[in-house]
Amino acid sequence: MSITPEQPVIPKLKYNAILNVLAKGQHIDKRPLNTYRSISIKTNVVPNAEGSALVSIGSTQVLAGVKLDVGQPYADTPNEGVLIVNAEFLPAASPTFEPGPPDENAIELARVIDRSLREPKVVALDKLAIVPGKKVWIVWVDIYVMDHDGNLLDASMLAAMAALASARIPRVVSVDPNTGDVMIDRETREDRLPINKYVCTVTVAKIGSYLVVDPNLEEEAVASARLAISVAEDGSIVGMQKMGMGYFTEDEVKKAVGLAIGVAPSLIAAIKSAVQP
Amino acid sequence: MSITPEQPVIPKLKYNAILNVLAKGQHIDKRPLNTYRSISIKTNVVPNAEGSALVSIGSTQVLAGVKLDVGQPYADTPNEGVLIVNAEFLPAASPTFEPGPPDENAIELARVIDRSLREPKVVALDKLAIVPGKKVWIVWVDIYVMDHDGNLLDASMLAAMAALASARIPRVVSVDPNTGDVMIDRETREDRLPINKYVCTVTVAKIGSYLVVDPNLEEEAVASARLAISVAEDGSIVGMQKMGMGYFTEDEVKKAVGLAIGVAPSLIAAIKSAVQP
Amino acid sequence: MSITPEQPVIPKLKYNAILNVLAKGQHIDKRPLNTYRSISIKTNVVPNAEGSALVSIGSTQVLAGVKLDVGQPYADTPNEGVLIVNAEFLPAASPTFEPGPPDENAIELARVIDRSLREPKVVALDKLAIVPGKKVWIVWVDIYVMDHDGNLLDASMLAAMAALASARIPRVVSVDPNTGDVMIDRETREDRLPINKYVCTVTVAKIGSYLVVDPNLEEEAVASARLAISVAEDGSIVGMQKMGMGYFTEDEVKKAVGLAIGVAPSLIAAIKSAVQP
Amino acid sequence: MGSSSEKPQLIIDGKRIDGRAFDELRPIEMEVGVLKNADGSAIVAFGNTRVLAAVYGPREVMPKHVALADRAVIRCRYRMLSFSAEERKSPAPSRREIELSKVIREALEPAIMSELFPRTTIDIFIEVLNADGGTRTTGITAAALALADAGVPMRDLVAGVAVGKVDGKLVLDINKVEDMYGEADMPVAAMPSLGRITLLQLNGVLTHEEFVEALALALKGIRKIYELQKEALRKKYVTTEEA
Amino acid sequence: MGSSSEKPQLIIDGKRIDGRAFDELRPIEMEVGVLKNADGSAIVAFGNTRVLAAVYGPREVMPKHVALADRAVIRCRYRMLSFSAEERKSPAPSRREIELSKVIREALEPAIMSELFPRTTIDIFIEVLNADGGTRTTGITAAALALADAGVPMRDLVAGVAVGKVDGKLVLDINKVEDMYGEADMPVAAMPSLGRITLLQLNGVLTHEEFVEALALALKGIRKIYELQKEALRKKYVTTEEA
Amino acid sequence: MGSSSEKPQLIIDGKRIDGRAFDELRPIEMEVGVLKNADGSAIVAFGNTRVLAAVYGPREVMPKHVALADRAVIRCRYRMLSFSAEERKSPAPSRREIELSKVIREALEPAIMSELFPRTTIDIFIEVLNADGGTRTTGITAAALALADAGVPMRDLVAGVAVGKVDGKLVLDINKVEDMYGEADMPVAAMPSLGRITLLQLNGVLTHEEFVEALALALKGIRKIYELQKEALRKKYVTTEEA
Repeated sequence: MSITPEQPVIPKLKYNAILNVLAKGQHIDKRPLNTYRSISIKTNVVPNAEGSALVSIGSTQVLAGVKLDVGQPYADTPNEGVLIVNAEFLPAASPTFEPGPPDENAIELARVIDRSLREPKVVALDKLAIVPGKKVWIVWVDIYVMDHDGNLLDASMLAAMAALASARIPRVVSVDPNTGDVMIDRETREDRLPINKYVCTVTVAKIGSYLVVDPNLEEEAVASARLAISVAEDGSIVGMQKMGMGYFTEDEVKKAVGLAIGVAPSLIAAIKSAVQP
Repeated sequence: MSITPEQPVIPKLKYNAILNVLAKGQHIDKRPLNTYRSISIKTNVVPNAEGSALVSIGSTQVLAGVKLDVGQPYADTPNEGVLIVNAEFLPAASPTFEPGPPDENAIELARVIDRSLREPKVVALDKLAIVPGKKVWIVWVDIYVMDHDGNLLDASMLAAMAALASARIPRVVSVDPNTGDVMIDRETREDRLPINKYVCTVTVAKIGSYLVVDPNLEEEAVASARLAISVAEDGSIVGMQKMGMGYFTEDEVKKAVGLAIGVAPSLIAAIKSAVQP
Repeated sequence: MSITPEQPVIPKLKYNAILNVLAKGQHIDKRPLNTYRSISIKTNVVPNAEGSALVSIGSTQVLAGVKLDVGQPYADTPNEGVLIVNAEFLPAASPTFEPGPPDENAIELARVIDRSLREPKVVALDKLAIVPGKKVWIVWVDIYVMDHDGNLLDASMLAAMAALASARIPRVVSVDPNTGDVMIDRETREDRLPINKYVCTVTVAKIGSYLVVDPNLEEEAVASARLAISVAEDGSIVGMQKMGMGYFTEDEVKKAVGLAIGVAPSLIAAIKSAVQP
Repeated sequence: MGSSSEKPQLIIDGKRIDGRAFDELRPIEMEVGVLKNADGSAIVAFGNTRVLAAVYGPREVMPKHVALADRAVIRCRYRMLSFSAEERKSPAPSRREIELSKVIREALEPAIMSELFPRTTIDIFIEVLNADGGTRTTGITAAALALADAGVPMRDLVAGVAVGKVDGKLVLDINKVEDMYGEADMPVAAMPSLGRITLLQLNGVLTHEEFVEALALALKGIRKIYELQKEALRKKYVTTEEA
Repeated sequence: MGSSSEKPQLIIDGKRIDGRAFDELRPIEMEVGVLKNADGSAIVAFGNTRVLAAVYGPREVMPKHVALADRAVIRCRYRMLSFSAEERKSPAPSRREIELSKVIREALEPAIMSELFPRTTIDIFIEVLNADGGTRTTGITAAALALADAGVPMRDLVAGVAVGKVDGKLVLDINKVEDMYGEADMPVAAMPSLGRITLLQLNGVLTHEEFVEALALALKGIRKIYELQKEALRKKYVTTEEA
Repeated sequence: MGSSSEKPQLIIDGKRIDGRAFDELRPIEMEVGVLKNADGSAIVAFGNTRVLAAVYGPREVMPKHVALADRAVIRCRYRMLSFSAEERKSPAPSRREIELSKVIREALEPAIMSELFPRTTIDIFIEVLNADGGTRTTGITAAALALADAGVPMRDLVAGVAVGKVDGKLVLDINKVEDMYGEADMPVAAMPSLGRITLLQLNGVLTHEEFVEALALALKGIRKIYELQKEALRKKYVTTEEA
């Protein structure tokens, strides 16, 4: 069962104060409404992962790792690798997060990222067959939210994208032609995981009647709804998700999409520069 | 752990009023003690299921569906299909039902139906081998209680039996002689699932010292115990289950069995007429 | 999450009374500090198990059983059998035990026993291959605590060791050279499970500044910590586990180890005499 | 949107695979008040997609600590019956069902006047009886009827439909085959008379222009569905065959 | 009742596979008070079927909301230890164990004067140590002894036994082989001195006449078991070898 | 300690496989206060083993019945992130993680003045970011820093390290390869200035004499780590490269 979450109580006075700042075209931390907090992307921070990235947007911190396993393809795509995305909100990340299996928020986040990677074919899964029809690379993307100061989705997408783009494939030592058994050497990593294109998400929050990108935790608490727009480097829209208990008008949706398309190139540039060979 | 359920509190006055009606040889809804409420059986209500039936007994509504999968036989019956029965009480069906995995009542109901189908060999599982010893039809019977106005077991059994008897088997497109891999075409359904005989259950409730068939919800609340008797079309007894916190004397058991054998033919006739080709 | 358990409240008066007894070199049940309560080991108490033992130390009772199945070896030990140890604290055993899956205490106990069997190679797993690389014996050791009067670990280890040493291997009827399928006859048990050496654990409790072996339930309640030392019949130390919320000094650890090495031979002798052919 | 070697042609002679025009809804059936016990209930069918919604509440919350001081909590569960799809679905809740339960709840929350019933719960159960594309939007449409049937005060009904892109064309109310082989699936729900979009997802790839057009197409479909909802609440049963 | 190509002959020269007459019970052992901590306990063996029952209570209920204002709740768990059967049983509760926990609870409820202990719980744990047919009825028989050992006030003891149909004959107290290859298994439990049947299940096929005869046979066996129960409560330990 | 046909030589020319002396620690990094939300946090690395610890509390306990009247409860969870080891780890808690959560809690309990905060909880989360041997002792070392960072009153810090036996030699601070192919792994944690051992496990085989020597070696390493901990709390960041 999905259940209405408990909302922090925001005093009217404080709410109005926030609206007053937004009215000036600024986030409560003074940056313009259509800009992000400072972004840091560090790749290859986990030696045991085939790819990894630690991303921060302001105080929000997310760690993503990529593990590659040899496994069986799906029956309907016998010659393609398999992509699996999971996300967990660590209880370290916020006093409100409980230990335990991912809740609906973590599952939604993972599924939005999964679709935003899958639909535009970000990972060239068709190049990840080892023994066509039998053995392919399984690409596990695991995302851990370490510190929550708002906009977890965009930070998680940056981390997932950077971990994938910096991942290297273990060496295939041998393939048994009869059984199809594959031996790999995890210590020796060779080619980069093949990436077709870069994608990011841009989350637009609606606070009062204002639309702002990259809301921080305090802003999220007063936002009535959020719209996440996934944008590919060619400017196409490759995913969308309305979140939260409020609504958007048709006009607001169009404005939010415009904002996202405007700011996406800077996010994609940040990923690319972090994963330069 | 099985735990004593909370019982609805029935005022003494009301209880006595019910007994007074029963003393006249009538259910509280005026039908004779040994007759059912009106029964409706509609088959093939779920296009994606290989067989399905929506059954109502009075206001009680149950939906059963049959799905056929290709799978492996049990080791001790290598040339037979596999029958699996599950039941779920939807939270929509009653204010007292909670969402979640089946509780002991749903599990008991499914197991009583499973045994009543299995012991008299209702489904001709021996005709459901595809590649003997390797690949057989798995027959999934899933029962969903949609609205609870008493006597869920008999309604569920009618639904399961009608769904099975109206099910059609998908076409087998090809069998790989080496691997035993089977391709099927779910869009094309051919023969009826082979049925050896028809079975129903008759639930007899004990209220005070009265024995009544097909108790409705109000009657179940005042019944001290129930005895479900599974009867095949040849009049044999093919299952039995005492339920509830009370008891039966030896005489009461014999009377209940007599009642069941008396009323069963009308139930079996109802199923048969609903599944006529 | 592991969480601080609720502790029984021990009145200061009672605690001091216990210390006074210990000061005289005696347990509260009068035996010397370095001796066990009376030990009973009965083997082959469960006909359906390949090996079994019912052990009591005072009023503590533990039942262990060994089942042998044919299964696949681990990839890194293709020519060895597989050993799996589980433990459950039955809710019958104590008013404080709840029904449900094993809690951290039962898991810890099973893992300490597992390591104490595995590291010194108690079971000759290298003799348990049936079809090398493909089919081996899986040795399931299941431990059930039936009555809890303290020192569950030592009683469980005695039971596990005696059940293993008295287990007999079912007859292998046939091995299919092509498929590697193995047929066994459970009714006919033949050779003993091969045992390399005998091991026991000795649990030393720290009460005040006293170190005592085999604490009973009342003593465990006032112990600040326990140290379990696994000792093989050759006198080597084959496992160790500090348990409880207190600490040991370096000197206390050394004394506890000395105690354990001193008393272990009598425990191992008890197992051996119980499993004589 | 899965890749497959045997993708059928989805647009033939300007018609869709089931003969519909690009902006044509499937035949729609709505029946209100189908269960005795539930406070409100409805079955809605869009073509072969058929969904039951049942509502209990406002009623007491158990466990109590879930209750909110200033409003009713909405609890929502979306489920596929095990035989509702081509392959049998395991009864354990899938990640997809957990996500959809959330977005459906968030699609209904803006319409429900939950502030009128503090410390209570309104429970919404959506059971997919047969799945042929568009189950979430059909479920939202049915849930809005069930809420109205239960007498829960609402700002407006909520209606939903999915727009897809198939063989390069934007089409209304996609079915399973169009979903599976198409380029995009965009479910939308809205409170039609208030112009408020309460659910918006996109699974697939669209250009900026296509997106704007797709959104308009969805809202057009939603307004038609809304008219049927209002009629169903008056008549308790309605189909587009009749209409 | 499973089908198998190698069904053994179960009746030879008018005797059963283990040499018993049709209406003969297996050797029975009963021991009361086998555990220190439990308020009451007993081990009962019917041949190679051996079951431990332990009772705690009446005691405080946790969590409290489970408590009933007018009576004790009975909580009952039936379990097979993992090594108790021929094939190792996974420790996760099976659907069979969940069903049996319920029918065993309902077999004991009518005997326990739970109305004397409102707001408390009486917990019954039944652990099958070795399974050779008839575990549920052996468990009920042991649980009744454990309840009496715990001093729980009862209207009567409860005793149980299974009647089977093997090679066309009705036989008392079937063992595993008779259960597996027989035509029917009918476990029955009753409060013998009151003539009240509290458990009745049939797994298999019987004619009307056979059923009536089988029920009488079960009740006859139950009365014998009842005598042993009473003796065991006096002596704390009894076997039919001695008797 | 697993058996393998390809055990590498672990001691070459009196040096270990990574060039260290027998009693040499790996390069150590400690950083305190790495998270914004947690009340206290630290990352500690021993070579390639890198562990994050975060502390919340003392804070209100939910559910309340877990609270203790005379002290804070300590709740502790040790976890391996799924990509932290060579093979991907399933996110479901393993039996190993459950055991380690317990022994780590019991290693920290003696140091925390929990009697000062009755009816509250102190929550400790240990996340292994990358595993190369010694994760539990690295985790304890990090948790002690996080507790101090959170301002939780402590009797002493707790530091830990594992001693191993490889190719017959006792060595300090074993890494993954030494653990896997060695003869013994003995993790130890202590409150160094008080001489109190709070964690002691042995996985492997040692003679009595070896054990005494191994314990002394562990305590020697712990004292070095303790100095680094104190420095890190002063400086918020320290590495042995700098030191």
